[in-house]
Amino acid sequence: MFAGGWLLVIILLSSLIPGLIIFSLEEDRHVFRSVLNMSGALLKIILVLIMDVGILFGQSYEVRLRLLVDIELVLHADPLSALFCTLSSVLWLLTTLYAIGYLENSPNRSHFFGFFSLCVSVTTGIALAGNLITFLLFYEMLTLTTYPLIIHRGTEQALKAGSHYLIYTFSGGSIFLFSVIWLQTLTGPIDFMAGGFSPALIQAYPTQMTILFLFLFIGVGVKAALIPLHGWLPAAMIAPAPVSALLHAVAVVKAGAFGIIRIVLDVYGIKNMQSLNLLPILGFAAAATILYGSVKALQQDDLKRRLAYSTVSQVSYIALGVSMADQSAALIGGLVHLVHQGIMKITLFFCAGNLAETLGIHKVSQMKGVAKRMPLTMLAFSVGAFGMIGVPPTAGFISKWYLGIGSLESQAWWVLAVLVISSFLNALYFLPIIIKSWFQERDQPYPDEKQFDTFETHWMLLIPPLVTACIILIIGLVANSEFSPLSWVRFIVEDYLLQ
Amino acid sequence: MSSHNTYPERKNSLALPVILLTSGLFLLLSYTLLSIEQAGGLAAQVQSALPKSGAESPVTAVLLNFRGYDTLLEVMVLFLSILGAWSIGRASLPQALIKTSTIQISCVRLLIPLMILIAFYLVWQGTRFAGGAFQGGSILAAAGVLLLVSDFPKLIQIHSIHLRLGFILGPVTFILIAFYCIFTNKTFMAYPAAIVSQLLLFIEIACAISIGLTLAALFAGGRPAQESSIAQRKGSTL
Amino acid sequence: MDTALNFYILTFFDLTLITALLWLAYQSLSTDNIFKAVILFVSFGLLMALAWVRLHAPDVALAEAALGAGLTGPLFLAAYRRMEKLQKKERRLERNDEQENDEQS
Amino acid sequence: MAPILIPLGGGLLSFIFYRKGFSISLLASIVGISLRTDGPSLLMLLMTGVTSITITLYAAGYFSFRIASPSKPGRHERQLQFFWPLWMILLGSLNGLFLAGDIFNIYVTLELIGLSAVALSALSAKPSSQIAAFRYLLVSLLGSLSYLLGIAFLYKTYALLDLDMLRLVPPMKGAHTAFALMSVGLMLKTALFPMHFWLPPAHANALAPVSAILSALVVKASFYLLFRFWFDIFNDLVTPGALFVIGLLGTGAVFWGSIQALRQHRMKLLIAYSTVAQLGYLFIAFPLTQIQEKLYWLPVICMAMGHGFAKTAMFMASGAIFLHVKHDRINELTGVRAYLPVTVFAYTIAGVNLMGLPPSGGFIAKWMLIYAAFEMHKWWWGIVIMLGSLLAAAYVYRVVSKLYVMPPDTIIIEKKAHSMLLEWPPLFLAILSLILGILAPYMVSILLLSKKLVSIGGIM
Amino acid sequence: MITTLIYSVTGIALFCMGFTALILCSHLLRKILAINFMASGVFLLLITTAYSPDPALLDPVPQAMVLTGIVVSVSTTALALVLACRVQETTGSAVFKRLLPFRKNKGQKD
Repeated sequence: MFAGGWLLVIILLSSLIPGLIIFSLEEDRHVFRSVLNMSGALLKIILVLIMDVGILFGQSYEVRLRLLVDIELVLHADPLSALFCTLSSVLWLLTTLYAIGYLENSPNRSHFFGFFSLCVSVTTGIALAGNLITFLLFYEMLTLTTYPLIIHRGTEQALKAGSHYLIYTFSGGSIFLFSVIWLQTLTGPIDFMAGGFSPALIQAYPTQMTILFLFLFIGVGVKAALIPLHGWLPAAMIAPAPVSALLHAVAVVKAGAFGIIRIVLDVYGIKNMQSLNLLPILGFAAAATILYGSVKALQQDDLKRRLAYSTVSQVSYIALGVSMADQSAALIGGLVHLVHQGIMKITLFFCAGNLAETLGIHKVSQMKGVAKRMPLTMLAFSVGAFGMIGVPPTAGFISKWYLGIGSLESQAWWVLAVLVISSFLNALYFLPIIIKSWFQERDQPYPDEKQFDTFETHWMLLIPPLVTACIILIIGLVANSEFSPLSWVRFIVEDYLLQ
Repeated sequence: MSSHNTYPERKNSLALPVILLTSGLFLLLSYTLLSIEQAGGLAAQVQSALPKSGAESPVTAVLLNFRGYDTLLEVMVLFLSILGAWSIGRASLPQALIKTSTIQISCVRLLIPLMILIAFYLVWQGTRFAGGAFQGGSILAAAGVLLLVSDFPKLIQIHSIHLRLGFILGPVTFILIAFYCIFTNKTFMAYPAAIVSQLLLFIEIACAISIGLTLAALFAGGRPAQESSIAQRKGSTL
Repeated sequence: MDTALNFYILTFFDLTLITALLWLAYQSLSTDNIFKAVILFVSFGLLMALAWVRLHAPDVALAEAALGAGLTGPLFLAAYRRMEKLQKKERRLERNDEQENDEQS
Repeated sequence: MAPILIPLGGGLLSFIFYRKGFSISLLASIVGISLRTDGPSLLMLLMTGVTSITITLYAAGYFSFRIASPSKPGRHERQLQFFWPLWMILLGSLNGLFLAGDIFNIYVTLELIGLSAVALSALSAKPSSQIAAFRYLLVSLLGSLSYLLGIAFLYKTYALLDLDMLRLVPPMKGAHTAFALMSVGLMLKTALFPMHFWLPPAHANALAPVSAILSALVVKASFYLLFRFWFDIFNDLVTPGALFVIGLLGTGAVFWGSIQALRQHRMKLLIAYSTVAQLGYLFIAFPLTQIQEKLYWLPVICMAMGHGFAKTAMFMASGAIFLHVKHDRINELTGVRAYLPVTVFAYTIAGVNLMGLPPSGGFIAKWMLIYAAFEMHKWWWGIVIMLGSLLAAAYVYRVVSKLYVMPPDTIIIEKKAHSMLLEWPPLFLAILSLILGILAPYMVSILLLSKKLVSIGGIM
Repeated sequence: MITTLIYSVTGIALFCMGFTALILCSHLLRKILAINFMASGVFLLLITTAYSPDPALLDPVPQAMVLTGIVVSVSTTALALVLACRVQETTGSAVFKRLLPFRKNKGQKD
């Protein structure tokens, strides 16, 4: 074990311990809870940055805990996990700030923030997992910690959404567990490692390996909301806005996407995937999900549901990129979308939450002229939406650009077509919102308007979306600089293509 | 009145299959029995160890010495049955099983000491020949039952604490002596050779008293009436 | 000759004894009358003690006679009496009050 | 009852002393009885110890809570009065069973366990509990008699009672019958499907601490014996066909128990049926046990320990909820979280263990079993285990989802005194069951330690 | 040899007879009686293993086991009887429909 390994444990604990303390807090210890939350989040960011720098300079971080001969928990930091880890810690800070403002004066906050912190710890755990077992452990724990958040409101509808969520994720989890054990009987204990297991195994058990990949893919595909496994996601929209933001941008969906990346790149390895001819399957599933999600999003009037279907579609860009993993550009596009989509989607959800909280607006059709009432919020929303459509110079443009180049390089014309069509659909369901809010006159009173003195809404609700909107623009503009996600992803991809 | 005695069993749809099943079981077990070549048994080993055991009767030696731990547990089972019976319900004696009369009472007065005598004789000679704590204890119990059905007035007034102490006398003596062996012989229940027969007799007497009391109390069928009234008084003050 | 005769007598005795035992057990378990069943059980216990003596187990025979027959029988009878008393009370209550039935279900 | 309790409890708790290996018999000959300890029995003792301390604490809280709010004066005092000695004897005999090295001694211990368990389950004054207790008693006696008949056959065949001696003997005619009789007796006591019918009413109608004891410890004791007989002592007699049948029965238990659990309206009955289902897993382990592997005890012990802790926590939690809400109808349990947050949390965590999510003991067990299923090319058992976990998730969810709902009109019931002892023991056990997987290395080292300690006293 | 044999077969017969009655009879007292007959059967079988025409070869261990067994069976019988009375007292009936309570006693009582 390297001395630096403890850093990983501390990173996990930096949100776990505040979470556990928060559980035991009385409901009215408002200030202490907020301070604890924010300091935990800040500490985590600092630690993660230290780790990032270390990784950049070639430091290796690893902790191992052996349960049994063949069951070993491994925390391991590589550039890919650093990417996800950084994303989740930065977004956690913003979401915490947002949630403190959003849930002001609502009941059961200790409960909420406790699970919230646990959820982030678990997400970090997924990022840092060093083998499939550890990944599985955190993956299942994610289900458990997000479930109370989804049913937080406790209404009949929330419970129904919660049970949907559990049915989907537990079934997926079971299949995942089953196939992980199966895989391990064939390969022995395997750590995540660029290149995956030895090609000899593929020759030995070609059929089993193919079936196994499909099983694993289904297992993680549930959380990544690939069709037809996406049913839980729109239903889960019943949760409070910060939860949706976290679920969609960072935790659950991304955990699934991250799982796909790990399985393709680190468990099977690109070469093995090619020799089994599995990459196209992944590509088709992703493409179908992208188009289906966009079409469904078009039909929704409820703002959050529209965003949810948009997530279904956008997350699959990551899988699409990975499915062309033999082309560096496509892989870069897919991986960088993990970060870009997260930031863009969280911006959109923050704004949707602001609209709901301040004006009581939940539907697209109610949004006429809101930009006059809440210009800053709608500005952030517009930036996010343009990012989703892929308009330069936003971050979304960068991902789509690389994906497009990748598809050209691999001469997969249908991928390019999918990209174009989906961008068009994106525009179709986002532009009306922007046009309505900025250029149309308000013709009805707001359903439930609240007044704030200085800003258009509570400052804690306003700052996070503005910050994320700025980030969207910055990482789009300076994508070629040394510290952008893009260059980090290039750093990762070099690693994989060397194999 | 006799109509209450009869509980005709209803025709049971399970009857035929169950009878077939058990007949099959019977045939199977009997067949196995016929095919077993019986092993020699442990008679020789017991005989060779007998002189050191402190008892002349091999059965007693096995019961109290070689397998004394089993016997200890068995005494605990008996204790447990009275504990369970007391926890379940209150005693209600089936009165007037025998009509109490002066002749009967004087008979009982004569019989009781005799029975106690027989009981202790059985216990005492149990180390040499048939008999022992259980046989003696059950004679004591029979005496107790006789007292119970003869409606002896003083019997009701026995305080439950005395009964309770009586119940635990046997097991506690057994355990204490077994522990005493740890100090002398470094082993649980390894009686010191010098006083082994005395110790065994001591255990047997204590157990016989407990067994007798327990069985008689089991006949009464539950805890004494005052037991529950104590609890009730406690309950009302709390 | 002597031992052979002895053997036949003993075997005859054995056969009689086990027939009696099995017959008593069967009767006890199949009679409609519980009281009779208990009495048959007690006599079964006594015959059992005889069987123990026959099998050279005097300790067991004493225990069986004292415990098995001598005490288990009275225990059964006492329980039987008590149940019968309860049964009578039950019937009286049933006659007076139909609600008692509800509690049974 | 204190005069009885103190010497008796002291005397019986002294069973723990045997761990140091005091020989019981005077003579180092095979006539004597020997107590033995090895890895599995040490682990079972450990589990019994931890569980019993927690149950004792909880019971103290439970009874003082009940006595403080008497519905029927005197009743709870009586229960308390007899609970302690019965519980102490039960505890002592459980420890005795895990240490027993002699088949007849095991019979007496089984009787002790059975009788005290029956008496405990009859403590609750409900009519249904009396019927359940009587049925339990009959089943328990039937099981013991079947076991004793097995001993008779075994003694006829080998004239041996010592377990370590019996391990060495060659299989002979009659041994199979004896083995079958003993196994059936123990299965009856372990409530293997379809011989489980007595368990749910007996466990669900007893007092909460008693239900916890019965579910967590008592059934495990006979299971422990069964497993030891099958794979440790009489392994020569085991045939693949028999293992397959046991596995099938286990599968039946998993499905039947889970489906029945889903159909119950009362929380305690649901938990009781889930015991039936969880015991099924222990039997599915039979066809998946590879004797040549050193650690063949590990999955069952993990499962038994995890389930023991979790089930105790669940019954304790349901007891605490019952005391506060006065009923345990699942559909009316909304809002409980407001005044029993710790209990609800404990229940949830215990449920997580039943589902077999990592890093619980159940997870380790299921992992090892599925792994074995693949290695032995019997992957269908793996599917059964996975489906069982999903069903477990479903019935756990049924209760948990209600517990987490907070209807706006929730009436906050004032917490009463003594609640600390009611709330924290289940949480402790639930967390223990959750992190059991992490403790697995220590369990492995204890299991391996065993091989050095086998059999003390008795044979020389 | 023949003695051992006939007595042990009798023991098994008693066991099976008791088992049949335990399942089929519905009155609680008769169930307890059945258990007792089963126990007697087992004891008989055990004692026959100890039997030998020569008193010096008698095996005392099964005899001790049977003694223990008899005491255990008396204890359990006593407890069962008390419990049976209690069942009758609380439920008003001393008759089980059958040993296996399929669809019975699963009521949703509190």
